[in-house]
Amino acid sequence: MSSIMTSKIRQRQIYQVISSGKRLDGRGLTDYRPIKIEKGIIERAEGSARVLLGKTEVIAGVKVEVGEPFPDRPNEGTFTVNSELVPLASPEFEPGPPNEDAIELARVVDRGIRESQAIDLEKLCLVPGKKVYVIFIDIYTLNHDGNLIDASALAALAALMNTKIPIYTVENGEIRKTSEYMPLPIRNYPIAVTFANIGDKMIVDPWLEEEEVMSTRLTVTVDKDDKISAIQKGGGGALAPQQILEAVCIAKEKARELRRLVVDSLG
Amino acid sequence: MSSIMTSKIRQRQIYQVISSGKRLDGRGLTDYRPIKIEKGIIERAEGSARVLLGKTEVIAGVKVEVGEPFPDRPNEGTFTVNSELVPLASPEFEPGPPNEDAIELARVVDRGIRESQAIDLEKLCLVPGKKVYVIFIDIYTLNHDGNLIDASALAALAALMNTKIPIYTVENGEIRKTSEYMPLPIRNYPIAVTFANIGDKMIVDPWLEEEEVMSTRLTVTVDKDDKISAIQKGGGGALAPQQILEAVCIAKEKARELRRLVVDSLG
Amino acid sequence: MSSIMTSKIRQRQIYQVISSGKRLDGRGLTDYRPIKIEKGIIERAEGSARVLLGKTEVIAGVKVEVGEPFPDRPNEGTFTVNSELVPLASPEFEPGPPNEDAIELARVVDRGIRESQAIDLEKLCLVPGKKVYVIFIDIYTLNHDGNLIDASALAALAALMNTKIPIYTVENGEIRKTSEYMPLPIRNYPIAVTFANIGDKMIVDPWLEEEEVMSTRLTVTVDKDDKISAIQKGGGGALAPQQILEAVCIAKEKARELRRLVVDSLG
Amino acid sequence: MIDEKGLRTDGRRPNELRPIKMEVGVLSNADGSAYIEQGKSKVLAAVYGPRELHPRHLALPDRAILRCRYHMAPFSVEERKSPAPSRREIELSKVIREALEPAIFLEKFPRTSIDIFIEVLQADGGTRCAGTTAAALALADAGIPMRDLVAACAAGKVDGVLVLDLNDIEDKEGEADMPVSYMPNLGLISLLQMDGSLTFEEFKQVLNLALEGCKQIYKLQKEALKAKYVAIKEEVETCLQS
Amino acid sequence: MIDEKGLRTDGRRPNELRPIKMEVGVLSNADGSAYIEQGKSKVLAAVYGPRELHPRHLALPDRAILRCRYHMAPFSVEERKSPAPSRREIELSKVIREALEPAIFLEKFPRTSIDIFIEVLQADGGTRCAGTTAAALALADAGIPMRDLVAACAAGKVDGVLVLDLNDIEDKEGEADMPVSYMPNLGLISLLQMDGSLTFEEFKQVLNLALEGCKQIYKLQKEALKAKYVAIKEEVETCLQS
Amino acid sequence: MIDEKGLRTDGRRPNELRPIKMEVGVLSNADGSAYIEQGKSKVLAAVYGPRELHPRHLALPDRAILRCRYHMAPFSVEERKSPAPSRREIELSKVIREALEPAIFLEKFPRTSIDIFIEVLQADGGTRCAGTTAAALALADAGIPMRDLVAACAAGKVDGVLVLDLNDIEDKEGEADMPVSYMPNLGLISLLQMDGSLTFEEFKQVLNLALEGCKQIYKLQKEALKAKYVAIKEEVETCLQS
Repeated sequence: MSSIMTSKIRQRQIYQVISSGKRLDGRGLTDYRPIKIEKGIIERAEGSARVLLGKTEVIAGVKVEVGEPFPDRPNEGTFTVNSELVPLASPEFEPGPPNEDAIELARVVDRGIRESQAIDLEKLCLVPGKKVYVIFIDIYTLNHDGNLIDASALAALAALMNTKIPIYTVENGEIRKTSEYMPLPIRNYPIAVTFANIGDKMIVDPWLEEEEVMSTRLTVTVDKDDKISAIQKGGGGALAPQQILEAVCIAKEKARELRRLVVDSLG
Repeated sequence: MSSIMTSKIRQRQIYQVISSGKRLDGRGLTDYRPIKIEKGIIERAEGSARVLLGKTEVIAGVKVEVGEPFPDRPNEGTFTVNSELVPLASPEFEPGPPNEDAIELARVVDRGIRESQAIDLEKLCLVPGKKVYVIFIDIYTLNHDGNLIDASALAALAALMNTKIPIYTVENGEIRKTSEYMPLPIRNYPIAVTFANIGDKMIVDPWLEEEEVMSTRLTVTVDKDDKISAIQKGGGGALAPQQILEAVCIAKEKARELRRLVVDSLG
Repeated sequence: MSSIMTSKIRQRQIYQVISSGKRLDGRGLTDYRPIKIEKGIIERAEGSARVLLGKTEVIAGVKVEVGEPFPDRPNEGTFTVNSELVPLASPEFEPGPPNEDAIELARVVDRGIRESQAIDLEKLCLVPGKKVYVIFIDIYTLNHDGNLIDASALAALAALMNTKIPIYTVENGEIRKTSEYMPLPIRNYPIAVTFANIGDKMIVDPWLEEEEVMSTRLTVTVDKDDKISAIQKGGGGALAPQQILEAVCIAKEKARELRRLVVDSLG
Repeated sequence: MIDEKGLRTDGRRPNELRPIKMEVGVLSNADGSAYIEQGKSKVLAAVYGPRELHPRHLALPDRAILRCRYHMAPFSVEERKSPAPSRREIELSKVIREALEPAIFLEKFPRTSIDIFIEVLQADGGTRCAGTTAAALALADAGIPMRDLVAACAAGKVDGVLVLDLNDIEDKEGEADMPVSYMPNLGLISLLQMDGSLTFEEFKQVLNLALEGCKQIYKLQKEALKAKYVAIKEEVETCLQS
Repeated sequence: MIDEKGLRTDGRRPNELRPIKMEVGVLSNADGSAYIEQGKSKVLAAVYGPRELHPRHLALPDRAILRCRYHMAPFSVEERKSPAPSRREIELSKVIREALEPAIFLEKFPRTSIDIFIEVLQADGGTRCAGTTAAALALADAGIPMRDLVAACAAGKVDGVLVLDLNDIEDKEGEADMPVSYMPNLGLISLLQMDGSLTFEEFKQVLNLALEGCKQIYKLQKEALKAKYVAIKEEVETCLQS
Repeated sequence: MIDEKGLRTDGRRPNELRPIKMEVGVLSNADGSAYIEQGKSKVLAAVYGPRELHPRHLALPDRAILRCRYHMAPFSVEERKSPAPSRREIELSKVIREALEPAIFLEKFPRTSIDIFIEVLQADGGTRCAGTTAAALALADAGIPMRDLVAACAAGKVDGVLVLDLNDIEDKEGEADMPVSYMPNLGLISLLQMDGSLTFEEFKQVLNLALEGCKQIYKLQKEALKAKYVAIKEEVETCLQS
C-alpha cells in the first residue's frame, strides 16, 4: 500500500481502455468524478472550503490581514496563493519547502484568480499607498488521487466566496477594526479544467493512475463570461494545435458545469 | 576517543550498579556532580556565566538591545532563549541550525524562566507599545558530558543575575542611552532538576553514559517558593505516576540546594 | 569534455615547463592572457561590463537603489559585492547559494574597492542618517578558465566606471527622482593581480590547468598611487617571505598595465 | 474565566472534556489515518509504514525508526502561520514521537521507518494531545502492533480552579497547563509537560485529573476503532449480498 | 500602446518579431551553448551532459534525466533581483524542461543526466521563450540527438490588437500573453501558457500568430547552427592551409 | 590612537603583543583542544579526528580531508550576532583551514577527516589569528603529526605608526591590518591577508613586524604544550604514589 505507483500491466490496461473511448472507473472521457464542496469548515479562518473530487481531498483556508500595497498598485489590496502538498496526502510527498509541483499548482490557481479579476482588489484599499487588506489563500492537499489543480482551484474559489473580512474605520490615516464583517468582494468565478493526453485522447479530470500514464497535461481556466483566463501545459509531452483547440472548447462547457456547483454549494 | 558511544558491556554494568542503588562514579542516586559557577566571564556581554557540572561545560551570555514589544504585551520587555550545541562539545554535534535537541533544550530553559516570572518584564518597558528592552539569552554548550538541561538552566539564571542593562532616558517618546547601568530586575530563581529513569530507579543529574542507558528523562523546574514552574518528559520511554510524584518531591529538595549555589556564586 | 580535471601527465608537464621558466601557452611567467573589456553591455543596469581574460569570461552589473546608511556611517552611501559562480561556467559549479569560493572571491574584490576608497561614498548621501544611495555590484562568472579574481575585479571596476546614477532632489527630507543622471563618483582604480606558486616559481594570471597544479595563490590589489590596498593568500600551501615581497613588486607593474586597459576601454 | 456557578467560558464544569468526535480511516492513501475534533480543535493524523527508509544509512538493524511531524496549517490559528516549521512545532514533533514510541513494537520491523504526520487544521488549545490521540488511532488503523493505545489529555489550573482539557484561552490566560499522555493498560505516562505555577499538592491533583481525562479519551478511541471495523464489516456484507 | 498607424511602442507592426540575434557555441567549458538577443532580452544557455549523475540513486535505468535551471541575473531587471531562485523561476525551470523533453532522445543515455542552465542577463519580456529557443540550440550544439528543434515565441493581445512577441511593457500592461514552443517538423506544441483574457476566437488567432512566430524563430535557429559549422569548417580549412 | 609617548590606547608600545594566555587540553570530549586569551579576545579550538568521514563519497583515497569552522558566539561582539554563519565567518573558515593545511601530514590518514572547530567567545580584534594559533595547539594536542606549529599574529598601521597585534578599535580605525601565520621552522607563511593602504616599503616592515610577533607566539605555544605534558606527568606521578 505504501507504494501507489501503478504497475506496468495496469498502465497498459488504462491506456487501452481509454484508446477505446472508455475509462476504467466507468466515466466518459470528459466526465468529472463526483464533486463535493463544503464551505466554512475552519471557523478560525476568515474563509474556508473543502473539496472532494473523487478521493482527492483539498482544503483551502483564507486569512485576512492588513498590510502595505505594492508600490505600483497603491490603491489595491493584495493576495497570495500558497499550496502545500502535505506528506499525509501521498507517500510521494515529503516534508519541506514547496517543491516545483506545489509551486506550479499555486501559481496556476493564482493566475486564474488574478487574470479573471475574481477579487475586486480596489475595494480592498483602506488608506491609499499605506494600508490595504492582504489576503492569504492557503491550499492544503489532504489526499492526492489525481487532478490537484482543478480541486485546488475549486477549493480556493469556494473559500474566497465564503470569506468575510473585518470592517475597519479610517480616521486621519489611522485604521480601527470594528466588530462588523463584510463579504470579500468577488466579481468573477474562474474554473480550472484539466485534461490529460493519453494516446490520442484528451480526457478530463484524470485520477492518479491516469496521471501516471498521461504524456501531457493541459489546464484551461475559464471565467464566468466564457473567456479564457489562464492556460498551463504540464508534463514532458507535446500536443497538436488541434488537440488544444478541442480541449479549450470542452473546457468552456465543463467550467459552466463546475461553476454551477460552486455557486450552489454556497447558496 | 572520537566515538563516545558506550559499549554494550559498559551499558549493562551501569544498569546493574544503578539497580543496586549505586553509581559507577560513586555518587548516590540523587547526588549532583560537583558544580562550579563563574560569573562575568564575557566582559563584552551585558551578563554571562560559565557552569561546570562535572565535565559538562556550558556558557550563557546575555545581550541587551532595544526593540518593539509584542502587540499583546505593550508594557513588557521581551526575552528569548537560544541554545547551540556547538560541534566542539561532542563528536555527535554537527554544525548547522539548531536541531530538535537544541530547540527542546532552549525551550525548557525558556519556560522555567518565563513561567516563574524570573525577569520582571514590566520594568523593561521604555515607551509603552513602542520601545522595550529585548533580552537575548544565548546558551553555548562547550563540553557535553550529560545533563545539559540543568547546566544550561543554571548558566542562564546565573548570567541573568549577572546582567547589567544600560539606563535610558525617555523624552517625548525619544530614548537616549546614558552611561549608567542597572542590574536586570530578577524576582525569581527557577532551578531545573533532571532525572533519568534506569531500570526502576530515578537518578538525578545523569552523566553522558547514563543518558545512553536511560529509558526516560524527566526535568522538573522549581521556583524559589517551591512551586513547580515547568516539567518536561523526554526520551522514548514511559513512567508510572508514582515515579513522577516521587521525582517531583526530590526535585524540590535538589532545587533548594542548587539555588543556594547560584546565589552564593553571585554573592 | 564534461570533466575538465587535468590528467596527471598533463599536470606534470605544466609543472616542468614552468620550472624551466616557460608556460605551455607560450606566455612568459608574468604575462597576462589577452584581455578584452566591454562596457555598458546590460542597458537595464546602471552600470555593466564584460571582461574576457583568455577564455575566462565575467560580467559585472551595477544596480543602484535608495536605502538607509549604516548607523555608524550616517553620511555615506553603501555598496555590496556579490559573486555567483553560475553553473553554466564550469562543470564544477553547482546551483545553490554561494559557496566559500564565491564568497571569498566577492570579499576580495570588495576589499580592493573599499580599502582603496574607489567609490566616493560621502557623495552618495541624500539625507544624512536616513537616505543614501545603495550600490549593488553583482559579478557573474560565465566561463571559468582560471584567475576569476583578477577578471572579477576588472569587471567590477569597469562596471563602476560605467555607472550612471539617477539624480534626486531633496526637499524637507523627502527625496524625488529626477530624470537626470550623473556618473558614479570614482576616485581610485584598484587592480587585483593574482599569482600562482608552482614549484619555486610565481606566475601571473594562472589559467585553469595551472590553478590545478599550483600549491598557493596570492592576490595583491594595488591602487592608482601604487599603494597596496588588499592581499589574499589562498590555497593550502605556504610561501617564503621573499616570494611574497617579489610578488608585491611585480604586482605594482602589472597593476599599472591593467589599469591603463580599463581606463582606455572607457575612454 | 470561571463564573459564579463554577462553569467555564464554554459552559463546561471543571472536570468535563470538550465534545469530542473521532473517526478512523479517513484518508485513502495513508496506511492508517484518523481525524479528531476536540471542541474547536481539528486535527488529522496519518501513518505511512513500516516502509523502506531513505536515505538507507539511517536505517537501524534491530528496529524501525519512528518519525513524526506535527505541523499546523497556516489558516489554523488567529494570525496566519508561516508554513515553515516553528521551534514550537519542532519541539512538539519530538515530544509526540516520544509519547508514541513506548507503545509500538518497533523491534518487529527492523530497517524500516514508520512515519507519522499530524496536521492541525484548526487550533483551539490541546492540539498536541489531540494529535497524539489521533496518531495512536492512525497507528492502530495501519495495523502496526502496539502494546497499548496512547490517549492524551491536558489538565491545568484556571482562576484558581483545577480544570480538565483546557481550550486556547484557558491555556493562555490560566495559571498552569499540563498535557499528559497515558497508556491505561500499562499504567504508564509517556508524555508529560507542564508550564505555569503549581504547588506539589496541586500538581498531584492536576495529574490525576489529566489521567481521568485520558481514560475517557481511551474509551472514545476504542469506540472509534470499533466503528471502523463495523463499517468495514457492513461494507463487506453489502458487497457479498449484492 | 498601439498608435494611430497601428504600430507598437517600439515601432513594430502587430505581427512582427523583434530584432533577433543568435549565436551558437559561445562558451568554451559547456558541452553546448548558445546566446540569444531578442529585442533587449539577452539570454545565455548552456548544456552539460550526458554525464554521470550525483547522487547516483536519482539515475534512471532506461533513460537520461533532464534537469533545467532558468535563472535571472540580479542586474537583469529594473529592481535588483535577489539571486535566490524565486517561485517564478522555479516554475519556469519546470515549464522549459517540459518544453524541451519531448524533443530529446533521452532513452539513448540511460543512467546519465543532461543539465540545461539558462541565465537571463537582461530581461525585456519573452525570456522564457528566448531561454527555450537558446536551450534547444545549446542541446544541438552539445550533439545531443533530437527529434526536432524547439522554437519558442509568445503572442498576445495589447490594446485590443493581437500581437506577436510581446516586450516587457506589452506583457505587463496588455490584455493577454501566451508563450508557446513548437516543434515544426513534428507539428507539436511543447510549451503553452497563457494569462489574461481571451475569447475562444481570439485564443485561436493568438495561437496561430505564436506558431507563425515560432516558425520564423526556427529558421533563425537553423541559420545560427549552420553559421557555427561554417565557422568551424573555415577554421579547419585555414588550419589545413597554414 | 597613539599618544605623545608613542603608546597605544591600551598602553602598549607599537611592537608589543597584548597579554596572552594559552591552555592546552581544556575540553574532555575533543581529541585535542586549546584555549587562548589575547587581550580581551577569547577563543576556543577543538579538533576531532582523524575520523571516519560522512558522507563517505567525500573521502579522498590518498589523504585526510581537513575541515574547519570558525564561528562567533552570539554574545562575543558588541551587537548580538545571529548564530547563522556570516559571509565573513565562511571566508575566515577557509583562510584558517588553508593556513593550517601545509603544516599537517594529511597523507598519513587517507579516507578520514580532521575537523577543526573554532569558537570565538569574545572578540576584540585578531580573532582569526588567535583562532589559528589555538587550532594549531589543538591539532598538536590531538597527536596529529605536523611539519611545524602554526603561529599567527597581525601587524598593521595605526595613526601613521606601524604596530603589532591590533585590537578591535585599532583594526577598525587604523590605516591597515595584516593577519599573518607563520611556520618558523619551515620559514613559510601560510596565512596572509591585508586590507588598508600601505606603500611597498611599509608593507615590508609590517610583514617583518608580524613575523616577529608570530615568533613570540610560537614560543608561548611551545610553553603551553609543555605545561600540559608537565601537568599530565604530575598527574600520573601523583596517581602512582597514591
